[in-house]
Amino acid sequence: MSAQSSNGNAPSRELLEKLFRTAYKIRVFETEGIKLYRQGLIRGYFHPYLGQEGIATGVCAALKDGDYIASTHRGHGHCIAWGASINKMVAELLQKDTGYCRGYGGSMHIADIKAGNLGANGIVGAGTPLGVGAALASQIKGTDAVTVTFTTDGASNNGTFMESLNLAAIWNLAFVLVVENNQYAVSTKIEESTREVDLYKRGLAIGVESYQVDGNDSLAVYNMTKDAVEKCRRGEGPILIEAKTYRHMGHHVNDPGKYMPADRLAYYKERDPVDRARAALTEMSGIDQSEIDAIENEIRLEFEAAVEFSKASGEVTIAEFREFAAAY
Amino acid sequence: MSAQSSNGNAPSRELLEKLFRTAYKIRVFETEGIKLYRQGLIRGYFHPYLGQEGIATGVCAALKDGDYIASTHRGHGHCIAWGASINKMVAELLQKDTGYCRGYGGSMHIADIKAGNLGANGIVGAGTPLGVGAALASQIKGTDAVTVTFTTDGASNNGTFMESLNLAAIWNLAFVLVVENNQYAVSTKIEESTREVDLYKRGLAIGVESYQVDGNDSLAVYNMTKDAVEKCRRGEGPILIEAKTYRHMGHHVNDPGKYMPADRLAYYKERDPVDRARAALTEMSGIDQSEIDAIENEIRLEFEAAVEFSKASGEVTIAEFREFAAAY
Amino acid sequence: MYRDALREAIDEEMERDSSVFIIGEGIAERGGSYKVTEGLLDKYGANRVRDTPIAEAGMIGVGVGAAIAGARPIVEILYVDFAMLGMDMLVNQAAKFRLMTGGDGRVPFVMRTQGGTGGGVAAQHSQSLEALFYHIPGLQVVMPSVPADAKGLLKYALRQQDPVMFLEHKHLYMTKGMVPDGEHVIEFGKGDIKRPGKDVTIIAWSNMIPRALEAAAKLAEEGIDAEVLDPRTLVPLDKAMILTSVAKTNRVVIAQEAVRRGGVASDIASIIQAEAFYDLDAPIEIVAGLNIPVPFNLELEKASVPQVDDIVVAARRTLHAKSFALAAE
Amino acid sequence: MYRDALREAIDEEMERDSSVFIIGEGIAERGGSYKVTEGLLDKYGANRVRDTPIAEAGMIGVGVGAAIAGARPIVEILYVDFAMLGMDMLVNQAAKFRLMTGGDGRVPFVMRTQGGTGGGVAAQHSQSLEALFYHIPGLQVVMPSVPADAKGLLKYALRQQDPVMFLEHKHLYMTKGMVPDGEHVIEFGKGDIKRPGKDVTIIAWSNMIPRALEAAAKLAEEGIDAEVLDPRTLVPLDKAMILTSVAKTNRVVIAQEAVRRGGVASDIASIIQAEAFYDLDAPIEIVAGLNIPVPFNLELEKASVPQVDDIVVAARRTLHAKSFALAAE
Ligand SMILES: Cc1ncc(C[n+]2csc(CCOP(=O)(O)OP(=O)(O)O)c2C)c(N)n1
Ligand SMILES: Cc1ncc(C[n+]2csc(CCOP(=O)(O)OP(=O)(O)O)c2C)c(N)n1
Ligand SMILES: [Mg+2]
Ligand SMILES: [Mg+2]
Repeated sequence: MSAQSSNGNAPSRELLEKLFRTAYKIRVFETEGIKLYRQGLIRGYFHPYLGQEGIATGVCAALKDGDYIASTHRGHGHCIAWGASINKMVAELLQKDTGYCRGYGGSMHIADIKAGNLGANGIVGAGTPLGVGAALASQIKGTDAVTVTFTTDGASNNGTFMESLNLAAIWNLAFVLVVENNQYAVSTKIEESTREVDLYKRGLAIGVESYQVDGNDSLAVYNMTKDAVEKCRRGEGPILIEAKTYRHMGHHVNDPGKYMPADRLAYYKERDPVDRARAALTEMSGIDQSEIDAIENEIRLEFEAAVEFSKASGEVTIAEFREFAAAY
Repeated sequence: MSAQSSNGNAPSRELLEKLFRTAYKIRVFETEGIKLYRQGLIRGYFHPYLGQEGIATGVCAALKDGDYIASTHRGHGHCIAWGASINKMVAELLQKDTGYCRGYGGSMHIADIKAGNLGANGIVGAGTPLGVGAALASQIKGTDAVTVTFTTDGASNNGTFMESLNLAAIWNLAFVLVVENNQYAVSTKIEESTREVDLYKRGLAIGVESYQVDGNDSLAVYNMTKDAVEKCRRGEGPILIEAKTYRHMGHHVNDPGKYMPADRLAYYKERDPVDRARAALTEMSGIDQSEIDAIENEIRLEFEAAVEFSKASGEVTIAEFREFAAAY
Repeated sequence: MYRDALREAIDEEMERDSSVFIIGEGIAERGGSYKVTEGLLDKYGANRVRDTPIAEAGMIGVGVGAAIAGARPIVEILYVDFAMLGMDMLVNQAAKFRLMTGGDGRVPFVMRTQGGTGGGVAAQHSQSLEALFYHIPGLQVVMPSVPADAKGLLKYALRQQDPVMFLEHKHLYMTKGMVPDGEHVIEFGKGDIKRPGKDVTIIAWSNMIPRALEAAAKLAEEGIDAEVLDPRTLVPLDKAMILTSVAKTNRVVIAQEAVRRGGVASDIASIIQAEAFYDLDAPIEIVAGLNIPVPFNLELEKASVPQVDDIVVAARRTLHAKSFALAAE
Repeated sequence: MYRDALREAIDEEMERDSSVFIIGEGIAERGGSYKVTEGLLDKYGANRVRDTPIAEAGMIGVGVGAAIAGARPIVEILYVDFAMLGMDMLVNQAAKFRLMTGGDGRVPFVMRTQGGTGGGVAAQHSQSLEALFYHIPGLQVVMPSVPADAKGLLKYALRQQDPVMFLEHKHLYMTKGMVPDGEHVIEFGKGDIKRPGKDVTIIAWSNMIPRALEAAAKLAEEGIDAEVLDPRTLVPLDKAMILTSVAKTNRVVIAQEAVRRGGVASDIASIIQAEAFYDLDAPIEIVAGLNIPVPFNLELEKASVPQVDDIVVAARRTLHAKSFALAAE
């Protein structure tokens, strides 16, 4: 499976624009979200996806309606790439009744079952069994849906990783495990957590087709996922894709990330996934700068509108909550 | 690492006799134990080690005082190879106060902490983290002890397997994971539980030196373990050894094991580990048949004496138990 | 028999609803350790009846994921003890998903397993762990004592929207009992008076029901008329039925096989004392397992969990307390 | 501060006993999420202060194994919620090893972790799960409320032979309090009267102690003299102290942050009603978390767990019940 293109054809302008739009939207969401957090408007945990945008962007572009995704504690990017409403996402972070979870969930629990998003997760690694389960449900129902679980380098050292991937393998499920290897678990370097930092090898050890891709190249991620998803639809799943990447900042908003060496960070920032998606769009489609500006502007306005929408929204009342509790 | 010999020298008569004695002792224990079970003298679970004797025999012969072992639900063989008292083992199975666990544990829980046997285990896979823990304790104390965990093909699909082996790897622990691949978990064939039936590959995927050996050849197992243990003592652990084998009967005493194909069973019975240990002793050491007979007779008498001992022993009283409970 | 009743329930619901499926260790070809799933593979095929590797966390997690995605999994865990390997998926995923999604996300997941002592299977195969699930909001806890309840409750479980811990007892699989013909579904939260009586209420569930009934028979010989109340589902709990019975008898014994400390009996006692304080003529008696793991030795195993006579003695004590209280007045 | 007291305890015990070591996520260089282990790496080196991958089951299991082999591990689990991943090792191994080996095998294992609500960290990072450990015979459960207790109890824990669940509270790390100089060790099973009083006994632990004390201050303004009793260790439980207090006050409020259903409060209530039935002038009041996972929204989070006023109201109710009972006599 090549990391360059799935069929040798040049990518369409439509695809390139979609990739850029998504990556940029995530970038804006996280950058602006952090400001809201710093203003005290967002509480609890907030794990920015900055620097990793290429992965969610490329993967989700290769999926279709009816498919499923399951995500991580660093889940905003997956939601957005999956096409979530920015209004409902911001409202959720602001604890509002109009949020995806009516303010009950917050950053780590945004989900949209009807749309096939099984949700972010506060338990590292938990998305893998859940995703395998969704793939199993699809197989039992006989649909052609594919499920993607986004997981992490940190999760790869947890028992759930191999245990549930193995279940997907023996049942040939239409399941793609995307391992976002950003090389850190909070401040712990991957080299301190395992001797084998090429995580795709774990899939190979249990007979799962496994690949590695540059996670900062959304087009490469797209192409590889596209191939994987097609195989899965033909009953040749599961497939593991390890996407190497790097965070642009600390683990969460309040982590200065001082343990990240400046040269490594610079290396990855030079390979910024948003810049690369923009460059790909510009170079391969001949789009001009004013169109790019328009897209960026549109996305910024969408976010601003979402903040307005959320601020104007109310919160679930304590009476409603007590009623919910009585029925729980 | 060669499966034939660790240093090219011919094995000593002492070693060959030890291997045969151990394998034969296990054979007698299990065969006679099953009779006691059928007589209703042993209750609860009894998972015979028949057919797998070569593994415990070879592994334990390569260890020394101060080392640790942790075992499985099929643990009699490991105990015996470790040098356990047959009296105390039989007494335990007969629920007697003189048993290893005073009748509180039974077949699945025989342990002898003072001797470094961390015990059998009723939870498939649990011995691996426990064994890694013992190895960690040794490293922290700065001793040269090596810990061996015996585990199973069934356990290799459980999360604990990779998760705890990975911990042993990042800490370079003096830990040997011996995977007894008898190709079944109760009636489930290994091919139904995983796509990759060569289990040593899992170790490789996380950077652990890993080997495969014929588990029915106690000498080969010994040699391979010897090398592994030496490496571990030099700080080059952990090491994984997959030992292929096959049960001679069903999963437990009451399982007829009809799902085991007759030809496969016959294949392995032709490669009976006890017969092979006897043949190796005879062929390589020039021992004569009367000496073999004497050894076998001695072992049979030891078992018979243990049954007498156990029958004559008392049980923990309910009053003592209540006292124990009050202090628990 | 209990195990047949369970099989009938699964069979009927698999027939009715094609999204019901079952996974577990040795449940397909082998029909399960307790023969509950025998014949289902032949009838429903390998797509809906699947063996798993020894992967409790994985299979519970996969079941929860399948339920979220709209299927109806039954995950069979051989021993409730092994469910500890999947606790994260139960506690942090299955039970919480509904709240975390603001109410939208439902998890129609059924975990069937069995607990309790029996035959010297020792500490890691003998526990009664309902209290752990009981404490986690979002998990329903079902513990049928007789075949009819087993069937009716399991059918209802498979029509629920929220996770169900369906806890059987290894002693009960071969017990006999009438099972109503035709569609037999028992709603959760409805207790059942297994024996009406007026002098003392014995609350029990699962394998303690046969013992409570035997105890009641013995008590009857002494002229004590015990009511045996089986909540059948611990979450939701039929508080109304319990309080009505207590208002009548004024004396309560709660019998559980689980250990005394922090068991469900304590919680039921705490509810009764809070809501029926002035009805009680004697302290509530809890008859429960000793606070220690279950030993292998059969005599000690027996001594570690309540027997018929323990219930009898406790019931008597509630009546003596009354005479004592009257004498003191 | 509470966190400094914990660090001192670890430091002193690591100094005293070279077999004490600590593992956890980000506890070495980073000093732990709550700064409890700051400086220990420098002082004791990488052999005894180790970061782990995200492997809760593994690190708990490894800790248990190391303890069996004679070392003294402290395993730090970031959130008690994550301990669910290691439940098998706690329930089936650590807690049972002693019984299963007939008494010989001891497991001097300490799991340190923290629970409770705080700051919108939502359902999977806010639980109070002491009841799960409490129900498992063989696990000791410690929940210090003030710095001095945190230090003294942790030092004692590290000299124990049996597994200890040492449960801290995320709200308490920065709370201040006197810590006695010199060797300060607090035996398990000894409660502490945090405020003496005669009208009503408020039993509470961990983060409910500051709230109970505030409630007591408010009640004092109304002329109600509340005794605040902190058991400090839930297993073993200082029953004698509780019964003595109840004999004096005849009224009880139990406050826990954990959810009401099946919590430790219920068990303590069941003990009091069984052993001090005739001492009670009013139903025991349990003030506890709602039976639902903790929501993200801060107002709802607050509504989901007991606040000072909930304790005040419950205490008042126990006194009104008395007047009611007197009036009825
Ligand atoms: C089971 C579990 N253990 C620990 C944590 C605390 N925690 C949250 S994020 C994190 C680091 C995760 O690193 P990784 O899995 O690589 O994901 P990344 O943050 O790099 O995206 C940790 C330890 C958790 N949420 N769940
Ligand atoms: C965690 C767990 N799950 C299930 C079981 C029930 N069980 C006992 S032995 C066994 C099969 C084990 O197969 P394997 O691990 O290959 O060991 P073998 O019996 O072949 O020696 C099973 C499923 C158990 N004891 N523990
Ligand atoms: Mg990472
Ligand atoms: Mg096997």
